[in-house]
Amino acid sequence: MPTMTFGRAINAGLRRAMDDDPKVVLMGEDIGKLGGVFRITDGLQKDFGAHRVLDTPLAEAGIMGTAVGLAYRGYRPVVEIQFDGFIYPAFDQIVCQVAKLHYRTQGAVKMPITIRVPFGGGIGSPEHHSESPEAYFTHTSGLRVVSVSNPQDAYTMIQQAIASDDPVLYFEPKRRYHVKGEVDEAAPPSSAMGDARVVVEGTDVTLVAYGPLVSTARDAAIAASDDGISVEVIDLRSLAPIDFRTVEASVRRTGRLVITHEAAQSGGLGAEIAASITERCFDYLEHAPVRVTGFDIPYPYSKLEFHHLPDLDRILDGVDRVLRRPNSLSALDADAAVQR
Amino acid sequence: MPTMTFGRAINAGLRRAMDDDPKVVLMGEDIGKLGGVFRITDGLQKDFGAHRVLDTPLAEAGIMGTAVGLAYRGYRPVVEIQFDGFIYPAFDQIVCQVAKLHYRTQGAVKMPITIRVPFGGGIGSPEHHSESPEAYFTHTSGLRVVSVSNPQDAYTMIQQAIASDDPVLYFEPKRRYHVKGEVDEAAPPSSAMGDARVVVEGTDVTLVAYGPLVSTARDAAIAASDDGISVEVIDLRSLAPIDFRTVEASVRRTGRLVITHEAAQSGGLGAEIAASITERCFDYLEHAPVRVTGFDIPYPYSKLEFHHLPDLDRILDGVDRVLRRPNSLSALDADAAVQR
Amino acid sequence: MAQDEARPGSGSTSGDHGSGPASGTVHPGAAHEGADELVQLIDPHGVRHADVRYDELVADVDGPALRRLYEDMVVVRRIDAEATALQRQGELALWPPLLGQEAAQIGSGRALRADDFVFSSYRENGVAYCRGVDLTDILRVWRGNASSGWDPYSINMATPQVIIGAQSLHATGYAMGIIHDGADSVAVAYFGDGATSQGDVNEAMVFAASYQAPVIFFCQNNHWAISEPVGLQAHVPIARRAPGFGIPSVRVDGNDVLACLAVTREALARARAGGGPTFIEAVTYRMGPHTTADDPTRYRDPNELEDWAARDPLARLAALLDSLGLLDADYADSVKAKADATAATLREGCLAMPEPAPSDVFRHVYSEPNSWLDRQQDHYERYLASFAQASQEGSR
Amino acid sequence: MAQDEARPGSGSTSGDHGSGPASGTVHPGAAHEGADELVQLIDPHGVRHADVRYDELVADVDGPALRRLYEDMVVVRRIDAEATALQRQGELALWPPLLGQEAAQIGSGRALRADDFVFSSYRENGVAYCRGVDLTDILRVWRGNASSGWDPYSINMATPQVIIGAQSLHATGYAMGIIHDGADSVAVAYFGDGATSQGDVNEAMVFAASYQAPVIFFCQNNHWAISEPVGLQAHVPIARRAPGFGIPSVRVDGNDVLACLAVTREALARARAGGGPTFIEAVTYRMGPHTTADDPTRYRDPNELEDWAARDPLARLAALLDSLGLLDADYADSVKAKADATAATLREGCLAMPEPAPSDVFRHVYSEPNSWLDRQQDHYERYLASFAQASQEGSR
Ligand SMILES: Cc1ncc(C[n+]2csc(CCOP(=O)(O)OP(=O)(O)O)c2C)c(N)n1
Ligand SMILES: Cc1ncc(C[n+]2csc(CCOP(=O)(O)OP(=O)(O)O)c2C)c(N)n1
Ligand SMILES: [Mg+2]
Ligand SMILES: [Mg+2]
Repeated sequence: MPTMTFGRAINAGLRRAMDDDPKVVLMGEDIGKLGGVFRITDGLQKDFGAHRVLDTPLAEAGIMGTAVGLAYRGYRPVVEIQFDGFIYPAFDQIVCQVAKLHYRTQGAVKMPITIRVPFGGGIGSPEHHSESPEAYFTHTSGLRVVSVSNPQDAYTMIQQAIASDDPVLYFEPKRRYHVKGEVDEAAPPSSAMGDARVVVEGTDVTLVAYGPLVSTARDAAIAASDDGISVEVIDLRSLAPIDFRTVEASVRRTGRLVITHEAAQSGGLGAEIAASITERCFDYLEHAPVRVTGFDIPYPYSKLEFHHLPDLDRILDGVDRVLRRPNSLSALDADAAVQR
Repeated sequence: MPTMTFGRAINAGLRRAMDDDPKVVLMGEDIGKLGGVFRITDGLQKDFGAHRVLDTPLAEAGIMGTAVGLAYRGYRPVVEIQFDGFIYPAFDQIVCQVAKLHYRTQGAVKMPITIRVPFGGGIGSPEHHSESPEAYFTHTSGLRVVSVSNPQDAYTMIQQAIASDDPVLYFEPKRRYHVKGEVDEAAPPSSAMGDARVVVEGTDVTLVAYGPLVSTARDAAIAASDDGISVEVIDLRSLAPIDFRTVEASVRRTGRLVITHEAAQSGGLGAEIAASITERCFDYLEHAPVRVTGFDIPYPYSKLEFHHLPDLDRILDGVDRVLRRPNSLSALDADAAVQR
Repeated sequence: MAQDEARPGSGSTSGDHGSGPASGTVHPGAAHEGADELVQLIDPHGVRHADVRYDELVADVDGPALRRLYEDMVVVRRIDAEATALQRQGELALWPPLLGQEAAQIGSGRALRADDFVFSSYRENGVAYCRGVDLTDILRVWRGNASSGWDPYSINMATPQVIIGAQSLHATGYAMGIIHDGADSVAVAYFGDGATSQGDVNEAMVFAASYQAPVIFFCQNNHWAISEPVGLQAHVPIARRAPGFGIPSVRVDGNDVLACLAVTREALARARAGGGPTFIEAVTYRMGPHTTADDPTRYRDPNELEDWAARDPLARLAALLDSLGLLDADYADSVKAKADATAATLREGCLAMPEPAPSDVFRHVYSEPNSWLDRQQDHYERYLASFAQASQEGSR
Repeated sequence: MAQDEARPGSGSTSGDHGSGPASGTVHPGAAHEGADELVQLIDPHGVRHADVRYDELVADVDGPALRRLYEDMVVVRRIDAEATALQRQGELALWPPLLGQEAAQIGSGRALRADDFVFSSYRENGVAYCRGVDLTDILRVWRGNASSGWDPYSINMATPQVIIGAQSLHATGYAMGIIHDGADSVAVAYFGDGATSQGDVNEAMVFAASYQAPVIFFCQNNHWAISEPVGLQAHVPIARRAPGFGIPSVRVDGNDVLACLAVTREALARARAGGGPTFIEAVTYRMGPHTTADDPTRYRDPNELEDWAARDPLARLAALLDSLGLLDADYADSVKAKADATAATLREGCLAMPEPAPSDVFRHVYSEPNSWLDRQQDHYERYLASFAQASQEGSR
């Protein structure tokens, strides 16, 4: 099995999808000769031609709207949004067209569009280059949303996303592009895109993550085990819909749930996970689900970004909290207990 | 105290704000001679002139972006988005500019922009005219989001929104525009915009609503009282930030929470409320918070919209559920209990 | 601030300002001699004028063909009136009349080939008629019975777009697909004067020019976007917009069905030959309200309507036919009979439309199973069943 | 698909196609005689050419004034080089060089009045210099130490915009405010060739034309948007875009500082006199990478760079000064010394910049208290304190 970087794995997946289906076309800014600012499409224009790997004018609504037209004509466009923060000009076309056309036309028109979004922070970039906008899309009916955390999934899931007849937002954790991993290119199509994956098994606490924070969560689980705490780590993979059965089964065993993401807390995906799991597992919960997330702020300038981003220590503090072990808010909890 | 319709109350509040501050300007499509498609700005262009009540070109990004420029110049623009479903072309300017400029400029530039959005369904309209997009904005740091449910609040809060130095999304429940109520135009500025309001006091269940569903929730409380169930109804008024103290205080007493909104359930505001209240009141809860909301679908065509919209019966079913009384999902709950 | 639009037939242009061209300077309108002139083949009095450029494009339009165009317009006007009546009678929730825009829609619509593909707004029911739409289908959405009326692939026309201007990009993308397929069909985007202010429409021109896509931007300038006059959207005549993107444009009398046919044929031929996009501004007038929910007396001068009534697209073709001896009483009766029969079919179809089932709200959101939605559907079906049960048990 | 852009000085235009103007038809480029010609007062060899229209606009630019423009350009190039060096040395996270665009930025920037207001992108550090920015302030964002460098009202220039094209609408709205205030200042939007594809920029033109706002759209066509050549964005020269919106435009040699000054002054005078917006296309070249993170060798021909080096904006003004006897060794030395001193100040400011405090992440999100955020800040401060406590207690 070859070892490759995350970025290479997506490239290989795109190449495979293009080989398999001549209707797959790539669209985006600078994805041709340059191979994209992250080089994810490196070499593809050279090999497949400028008619299948389109450098587009600098206009995201235009890219998304013409992708809709191409889908109408039977194509399967794969759109690259250069950075997370540049998806908003395309928001109207995504929400009102891409998400709704299948419903609007009562199934007559399919929108097999894949929207690739390098997302998340931690790379020291200026404004608009480090955002986590996934919750806008998980709240948008008609879309599917996935995020990948390792080269193998990246390779498999980009193909699954492209093969899906429903539109898929495919969130790529840009700060992990250079992480390497084994990729089985011959592996049969698995259920990766739909199912959450238990990354680390554990019995005390369920820790849910996706995208860039899966590896942080894994590290936290290892650190916690040093303290004798057994953390089960789940990589959601699919963010809409979420495979709640897997999470539910875990929480029924552990009774405790910690969720982590980079996006702002209020109205973030963590809220949906906490609410849904509380609905499904109320009688099994020993503590309210705890969210360890970014703050309710615009993404900060790079010198402060690691205060905003959840890291191993903040996750461990959340684990302590859900276990009612001493943690940074113990004093507050004690106050509240007194008030009761 | 005069009695006026909801729509008139907003008109009166706008008029008052324009009288009080010459920097207040209104912008939108058809808001001048026509007075807006809902007539909310009726007469204002005639009285204040076309330089203060601007009919704009048909371009929402343009409206929002020029409003940003006007705010830079010291104005307080009040933008009307004609219908909820037409706010998305302005999404980029709202999320990347309106919400972030104060942060970006480290407080030097204020964005006292009010964005009025007639929202919600129930008026038999075609696609894009009945949406509830509030969760996109409550998840956007830098914005404040409010929704009004009665003429008095509408009158007071539009003035508070305009007076706020922070940008405010002001969601108007269009299907209630014709509801009448007393409006005390002399009332001193209250804390309305920040604080939730207990509409009906009760002891068994806390029912949280906002905008168009507040009156439905009130009706549900009355109906429940016939069954001997005491429901406390809270009108959130502010959706971001939510006045969780008021909700928390109520749930500590009732131990039970039902949340209702028209927006799709997954990732909706109900998720944030359920998650936050579970965090704050876990030890007081007798049942997981229950959400009674629209489905995860594009807003449906009008013949089916009343299946999508929560109504009195669906809310009562949710109340039964949170009380563990017989309800539509009792059979499921029983199955689950067996599985345990 | 808003300049008056040039009126068809008046030949005048407006919005020009500044002096003549100077070294390196482009003045709007200054260098555009003749640019704002309307292509007109039949004048408001029904007189056919010769045109060196466009006559050959409609050389095949003989008496019978002119009669077919006339019939189409009469029938479409009748359909529109019937739908308006159905709305007034409470059978439709809303209706957007096309009254006054028949020539623009029929003239362009009849120029198309079956394998061309149309992306329109809500007002192009005349175009849908040309595409062969089943009449009932144009009412489904407005009755609130369905999210769309027809399968776009059955008549090669997308279902109406409500988001102003969005379809211009869809047409452009579709046209990019046509190039890719090596086909010679054409995509056509219909939109209004108001739509030209939207970023989407301008981006569509950027993409269309960049890829030389076989797409026609057919703008019906009906002078109003709800209550807003066209001068608020465009400071100079709309047709001037496209050349700045590298797209040839033409301004046509939108109430002259023959001229609309001619310019659309020209644009189609250019596109099929690999010549890329064309922008057509059809200058016409919305004689009715924006929709049946609108009250134009609040914002527009009744004299304006009168002026435009004198340029009615049907009246002028009737006058031409008459002058050619093609409008005898028998023929006129037969056209009226056809229109009435069509209206009756429309009404029947409307009233016979089946009601949707509650569970239809969940259909077609996704083409694949979706655990979130499937669960919600299951719960809602249980909820509905609980009523049936309750009423059986006689409780509550 | 993408046509080659006309080169400054070459006088040739491209992208024209189709035949001459015909009845009612506007062909792109066809009717624009002279429209694509560049305004040029100083040619690449440093020769000053007479111009009937623009000479009077720069009649006051005597020897000392030319020297000041030269100094500005030298200093700005030096600032840019120093910042690039600081990035290479790890002191800045990123830097977007303006190398090659000095004339466009200084020529336009020096035309402005203090009470005019600039809305720019990330590349206009030369303009910021003209506005009197504190040098350290231009580095704060690129060092990652702050969300912005300066208070916009202190120099009447907004902090750089990263969302391509968004600022064009802000400038237009600001200009609408100027009208409302009855003032005679002007708003200026700077953006690139790539930005012209964005809906926002086109909508800005719609609004500016509709309200006749005193705004200048100053487009630096530096031939590239990262790796994309201008021909992908614009099928015909960019200056042609604006007249279609009713906005006069001009195409200027962006490497000729005097011509840039002249056309900007003309546009400012028009705006101050109530004549509304102007669009300026300054044809220039991005001689460096897009940013320090970019590698242009992947996508562009090194010969192109060489061609443009021959049209360097500094070299040509130096040649002119030399021909006027204004570039003696003493003067040259003094300019160099000023540039070096400025660079030293820049470097010092960069290195002395204070580090932000952790709690700064929460500041200025809102101007009023916010219960959600205040709670998060409280919790985070407790979290940080728990470490201090833990390290005191010696645990973990
Ligand atoms: C994005 C968006 N904004 C606003 C509206 C509301 N709206 C519906 S029709 C209309 C006017 C459209 O005018 P025009 O483009 O001239 O087309 P016409 O109705 O005249 O055919 C408006 C503002 C909308 N449908 N979509
Ligand atoms: C909305 C948006 N999309 C994409 C980007 C990424 N991006 C940054 S600069 C740039 C190229 C801009 O080119 P141009 O407008 O010509 O300005 P220049 O960099 O040449 O000065 C791109 C695509 C962005 N910043 N904003
Ligand atoms: Mg119109
Ligand atoms: Mg550029």
